[in-house]
Amino acid sequence: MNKFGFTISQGRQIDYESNSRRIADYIYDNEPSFRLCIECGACSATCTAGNFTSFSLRELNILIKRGENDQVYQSLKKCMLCGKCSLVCPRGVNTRNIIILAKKAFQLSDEYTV
Amino acid sequence: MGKLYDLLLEDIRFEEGLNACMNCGVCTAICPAAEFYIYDPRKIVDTVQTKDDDSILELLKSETIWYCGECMSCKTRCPRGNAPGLIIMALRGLSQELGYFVESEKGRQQLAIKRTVGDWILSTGYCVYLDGITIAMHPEQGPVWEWVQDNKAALLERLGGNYKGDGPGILRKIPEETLDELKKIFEVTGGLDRYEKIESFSKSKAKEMNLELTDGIESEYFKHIYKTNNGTHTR
Amino acid sequence: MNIQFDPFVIPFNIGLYFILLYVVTRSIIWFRDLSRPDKLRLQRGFFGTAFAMSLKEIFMESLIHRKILKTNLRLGYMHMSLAFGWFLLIFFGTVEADIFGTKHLNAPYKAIFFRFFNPDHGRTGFEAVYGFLMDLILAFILSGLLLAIIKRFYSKIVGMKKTTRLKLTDRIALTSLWLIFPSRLLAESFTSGAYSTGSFLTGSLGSWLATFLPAQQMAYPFWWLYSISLGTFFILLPISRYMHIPTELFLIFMRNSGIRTGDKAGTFTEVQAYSCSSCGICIDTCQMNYSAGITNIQSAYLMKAIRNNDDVSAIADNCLMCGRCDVKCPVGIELSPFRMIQRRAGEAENDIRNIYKGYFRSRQIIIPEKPVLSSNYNYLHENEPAKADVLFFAGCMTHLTPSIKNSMIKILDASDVKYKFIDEQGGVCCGRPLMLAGQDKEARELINYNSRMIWKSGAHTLVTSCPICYKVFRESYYLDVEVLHHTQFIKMLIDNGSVKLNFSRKKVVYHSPCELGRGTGVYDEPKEILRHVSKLETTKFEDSNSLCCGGSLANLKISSYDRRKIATNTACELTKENPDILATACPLCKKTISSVTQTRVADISEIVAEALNINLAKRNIISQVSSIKELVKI
Amino acid sequence: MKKHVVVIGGGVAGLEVAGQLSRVGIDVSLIEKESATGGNINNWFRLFPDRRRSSEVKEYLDGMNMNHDIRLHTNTTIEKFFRNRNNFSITTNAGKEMTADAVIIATGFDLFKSARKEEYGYGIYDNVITSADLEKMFTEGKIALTDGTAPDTIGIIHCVGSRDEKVGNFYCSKLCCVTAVKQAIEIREFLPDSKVFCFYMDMRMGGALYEELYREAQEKWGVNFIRGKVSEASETIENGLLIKVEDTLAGRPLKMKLDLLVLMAGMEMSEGGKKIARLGGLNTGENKFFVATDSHYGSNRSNIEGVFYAGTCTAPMNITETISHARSAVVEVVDYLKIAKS
Amino acid sequence: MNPEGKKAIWSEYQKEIADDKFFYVRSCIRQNFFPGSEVAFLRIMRDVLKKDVFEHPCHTTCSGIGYHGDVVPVETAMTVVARQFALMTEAGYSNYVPSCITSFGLYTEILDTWHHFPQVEEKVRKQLRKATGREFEKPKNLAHASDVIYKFRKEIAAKAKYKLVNKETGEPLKVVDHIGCHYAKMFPSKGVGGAEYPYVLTGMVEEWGGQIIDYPERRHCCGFGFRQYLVQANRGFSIACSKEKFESMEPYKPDMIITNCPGCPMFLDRWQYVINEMEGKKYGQNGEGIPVFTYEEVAGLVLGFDPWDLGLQMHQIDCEPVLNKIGIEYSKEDKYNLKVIPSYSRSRNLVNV
Repeated sequence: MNKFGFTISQGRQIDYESNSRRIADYIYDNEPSFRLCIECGACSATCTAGNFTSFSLRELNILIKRGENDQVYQSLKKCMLCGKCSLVCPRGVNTRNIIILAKKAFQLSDEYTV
Repeated sequence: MGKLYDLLLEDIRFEEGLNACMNCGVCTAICPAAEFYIYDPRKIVDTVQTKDDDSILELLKSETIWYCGECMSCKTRCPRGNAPGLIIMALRGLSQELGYFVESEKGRQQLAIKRTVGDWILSTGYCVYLDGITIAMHPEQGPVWEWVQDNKAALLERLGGNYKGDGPGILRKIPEETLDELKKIFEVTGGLDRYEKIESFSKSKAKEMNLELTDGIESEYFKHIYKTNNGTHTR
Repeated sequence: MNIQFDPFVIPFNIGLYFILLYVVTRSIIWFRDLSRPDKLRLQRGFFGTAFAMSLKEIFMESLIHRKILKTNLRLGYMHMSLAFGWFLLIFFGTVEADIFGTKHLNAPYKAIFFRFFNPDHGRTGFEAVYGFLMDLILAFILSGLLLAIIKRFYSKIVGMKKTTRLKLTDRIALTSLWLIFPSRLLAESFTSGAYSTGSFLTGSLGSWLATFLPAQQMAYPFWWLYSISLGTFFILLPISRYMHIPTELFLIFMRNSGIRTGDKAGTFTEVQAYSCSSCGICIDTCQMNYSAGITNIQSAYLMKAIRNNDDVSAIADNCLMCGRCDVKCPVGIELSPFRMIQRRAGEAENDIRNIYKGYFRSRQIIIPEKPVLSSNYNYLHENEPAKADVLFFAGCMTHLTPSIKNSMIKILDASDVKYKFIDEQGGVCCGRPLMLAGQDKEARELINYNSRMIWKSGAHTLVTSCPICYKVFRESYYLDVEVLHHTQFIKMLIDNGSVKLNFSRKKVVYHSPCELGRGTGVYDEPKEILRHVSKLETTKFEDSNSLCCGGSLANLKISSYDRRKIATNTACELTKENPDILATACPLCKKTISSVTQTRVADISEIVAEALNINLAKRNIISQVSSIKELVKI
Repeated sequence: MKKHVVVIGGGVAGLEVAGQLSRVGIDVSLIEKESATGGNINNWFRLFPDRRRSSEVKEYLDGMNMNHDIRLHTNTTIEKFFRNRNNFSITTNAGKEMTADAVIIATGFDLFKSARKEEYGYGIYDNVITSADLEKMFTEGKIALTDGTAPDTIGIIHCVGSRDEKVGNFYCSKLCCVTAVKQAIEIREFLPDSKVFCFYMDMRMGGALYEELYREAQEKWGVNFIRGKVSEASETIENGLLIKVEDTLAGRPLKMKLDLLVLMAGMEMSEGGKKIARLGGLNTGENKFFVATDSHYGSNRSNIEGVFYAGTCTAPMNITETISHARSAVVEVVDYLKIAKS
Repeated sequence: MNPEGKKAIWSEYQKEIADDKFFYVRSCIRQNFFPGSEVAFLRIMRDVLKKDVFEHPCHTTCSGIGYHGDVVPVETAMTVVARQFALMTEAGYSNYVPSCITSFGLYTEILDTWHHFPQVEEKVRKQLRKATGREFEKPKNLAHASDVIYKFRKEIAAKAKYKLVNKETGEPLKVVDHIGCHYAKMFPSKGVGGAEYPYVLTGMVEEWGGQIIDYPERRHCCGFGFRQYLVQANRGFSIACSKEKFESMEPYKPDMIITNCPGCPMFLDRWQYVINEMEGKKYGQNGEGIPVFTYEEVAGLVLGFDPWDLGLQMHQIDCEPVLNKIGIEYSKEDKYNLKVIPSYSRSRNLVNV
């Protein structure tokens, strides 16, 4: 701690310009139904993983689209891929493939390795 | 409708501040606090309008109600005429009345404010008072302030102040009878009551955290609440 | 006159010796790459019954093509005439050369080009008869060849809906193959024409040609052509789909020696990939093909892509894993496990194909999963489950179809089983969906979590309503409990009288779920239950031939629109006889099909729950529990 | 003798009413404050949801009036308007007096004055425009910033002047959502490389084929939808716009630079309508639109016998609804005149 | 940017401001940090404009900081404010002029509440009576000190010795205005120019020759946030807000910042110093920092007051660059010399005339 006894806070706004939409674009290209989400939350409501922890596919979809990749990267790991979401989705979004593609996109990108 | 909600309704600011919220997020969008703290005034309003006591209780004990800076930018914009800022002030009030404020790191800081601003009001008649704004408490005031502090009297004299003098003028001495009036007002309107609550709840909390707490601003607990930031409030 | 050699045999010889050499080296490599236990299996097999069995199978399948004959007569005949016919031709040809040749044990070409070297052979008596036989075989092959040519251009004739697409080397190989027998026919005919020998086919054709053509001169070029086409065919064999001809022999032998696909790529998968004759039966039986018009992902194409070192991930993921092609494959390739391996592999490195790679393809290089991306389920906290004899695990999908869940509870309550509904408050996924996505490591985490729960409960029986869970519990969990699908469990309850059911006159057809039927071989219990409570009628799609509902979690790519098409088709097929109830035993099937049909779709548990007769049910707890105890011993 | 009906307002509703009335042999005077009829439809290029040219609808309306003799008074406003025992006296700005057996009010709506949402800087920041301005660009066939270049990122703000007590409008204008979607698609058609973001509070896709259009916008045109009311826009040094909004579904504030900002201005009771209401003592509601005697079966009847409403002077309506509302007004008038006769 | 649009809005927000007989109420913060500014205000009002400004020796804090620090309950704050009103009533004044924005905000808020809930006003009257025996009238006119200066900006311009222009180039100085949040954000109609495009400081600057620059974070709070600054643990937020503003205004190369809020000028001044200490980041042309002034300081400067009488030596960021730009004469050595006798009669601001 410096002589002032505090440090300058970092902003938590989604800064659309500085974010990278690489992950989102990869999914758009390989799973067009990704565009169809209307954020109704049906997926999150039925989610098996969401029953145990704070995991929301609806939110994940949005964060991917905004390019909040760090956060996406963390919550991506929680999905069990059980597929309930795809059965309740009113827009017929291929939800499981979105998760799989997102994982793949991270693997293809270099900046996400330990 | 729960008991806590009723208590909130007693606060005029709550009645002013809350109409139906439609979660448009205009308040959070403009809120300086939401920009840096992990904080969302919209959610707070949405929570209180559920009138659910459990979630309100959660709020009263939470960190989140203490992030607001009360700039009232939210009031300017809300399309439903809500004022999240006022709602939060009401929540803070209640949290202190019921002693839940000591359950959160940010809430506990109320004692620090009470023992500085709060006590200055009654002892000097000013909210902030030169003698109290020490470099120790305010290192960010910088070298110029050291100079000011070292030459208070002379400087105010130079600039045409009336430091500790009688009659009108800058930083004049506020007459005793005036201070008595203030005290009386605080007594009549529950101001002192609020002060005492803050003190007593903080004392028991200090015991619980076993940090010693004496009067003034030197004791362990005071230093703790004045300085500690566990870093979970921001990103 | 009697010549011993002529230059035109050179191409043939080169080809022949090349292919022999190649096959030997290739088999050495394959053997080397086998895992140790598999090596042992193979050795044991060689000196065991496996060898005999293999010979039989090779004869039945590789030559006669029994399986294909069964599924599609004309297609079968085509394959048989070519394979078996050619075999006979070579066999009797060699014998002929041996008996009638100038000396015994001739070089192969002597047999193949016998007529050239012995032009005036076969005029009379036994020779003539033998000549007749040879002509007959040739005719037999040519008939098959004719079919093949027709199939290429109008596949309908042989009853094929779709025929496999070809790459260049395949085309050349194919033409050379097609040229072999016509050129032999003409070569022999001209020779016969010149020497007025030959039997009903070559003889007559020859003499007729000789009437207006200089047979003597014409014969020679055709002998060349014959030799060249044989040569080219042999040379191209390894890089064409006809590699399946030699490879299949290995496959059969390896299989009979007890080698299975397992879950890793290796010799066996490669042998399988090469054994595929692209007969196209898998394409015909694939619902994604004939219901949704998706025609580029079927197993035949998967095999081809692998042989070509193409990136197969897109193909591998785009499959319902219903297993229909698996049971139908005439070569008996284990298509489902095979595809699973490709899924685990993820994106294979796509290396440039060169001739060398074509003949000895390098192993697929698999990008290792980056550890960082493996899922993280440490948010699952373990809780102490209550003790019980029987555990009921509804499964995710069942939670989406509450009627099934409730019916099971009703049934379990009606029978006095001491049970515990472990995922009542919503459980952890069984892990199969992750496996189907090729993410076994993640799946293992969930499997361990669930296993611990089950162990702690001290139960001896685990009942699940979801075939997907059932399959994975059976195959990938290490449990000391009897795992039952609820149909099996209900059957048991009926048999030992713990539940009494009323019979209803409702007309019912049964849709056997992929994971339960083909997946784990549970065909009978469901139908027996249905017979017990209703009028069960049969459809065109029973047991291993049953359809997929299209909802399968196994397909990661297919659009909801195409799923719907498949579901609709399936529903139509099954409700042709308009039954009262379309029964199934899988929540996913129920959900998928019920959304596209007017007919009531019900899980067997629902039907049973409705048929329950509480008054009749004389409960005998002791017999009850003991009966289950026995079951555990099994 | 022929009955005489005065129709106030020559927009979609007014034209439809006039046409239908004269068709049944009633003598009609149509009063329009502008120099030409058509009203708001003249400012629109294409119509949702089928995106046909608005001119086609205009042609239909004109055509209908062409065939019948309607006394059209353009550049005309009403200065006096009161009821006699069984007819109405009307005086126009031109000082012309007329008597009518019945009056139909079709004064329609005005587009919300977007400058009143100060925080969006309409009329101050260069590249903030309204839905109407955008339609003008469509008509001219060119979407351009003030510096003449084409925008890359375009933001569309829903509910400007609707559902907002800060401007005194509590109601939903009902058509802005679908207009936004329509215009988003059109922008993408004009500028295939552009990115379009819609900032909405709720997507109110109530009408026939609206939801389908919304889906198309997502699926085919890749329009982005962000749930949150934009709090403020400010101009950046390079003449772009910096907007602040909460991505409410992500629960995070979001800031974004845009080249062009389009405000979906809501619908308000027209100034003309307000004036008539004052002159004739007609009831208006909290939302300032005319209040009909019964919201279910009397939506054309005013509190004054013989005065009827047609179209958006009573509430926001799309063209389909406006025309049917106008026709029902005709039925009401015809009935009324019959009774009046006997 | 189209200035006409702003003018249209400004014309809609013209509040009524009294033109004489002011009851002046001091600001706690400013008395500590900007004594010179309050002195300057009185000098301008009394000496330059010859107005009657009365300061009651017995007036106190409005308790606003305590109120927004949430240690003072709303009713207490209301009663303290009521007492101030009582003093005004007793002194026979009705035009109330607070020097502090927090106070101004509190007064407007309280008056609004009383307007909507008369019963609350009654209660407060009772409590005041009970506590002090005083009675009060609500002010006829409530205007912030900056409103008053705004009202007389033209008169000041007429008497001005300097203009806010670069004496070398003749170019107007680029000025950033920062309005205290509680000036108009709560009640836009109570501020000159409204909440979105406040005109109160813009009007002064433009009148005195400067040019106001509009930048994206113009409306952003300085970050005081009461408890957010008062407690050390929270100051990271406070400084972050100001930093956001600096980053946003930097590209426009402003010459100075002008404010009408007690806290803001101090924070905008000190945080530049801290950011430099923490991150080595310097703002303003050639890293001299962006000088921050109160509107009285600026008014005083254009009227030719001595910078050191105005208390500019109490700024952490040196004001000299701007003074030089404008061409204001001042003596370098007197800056920290406390022996100097002010150039005006000091007693004037201590007596009520």
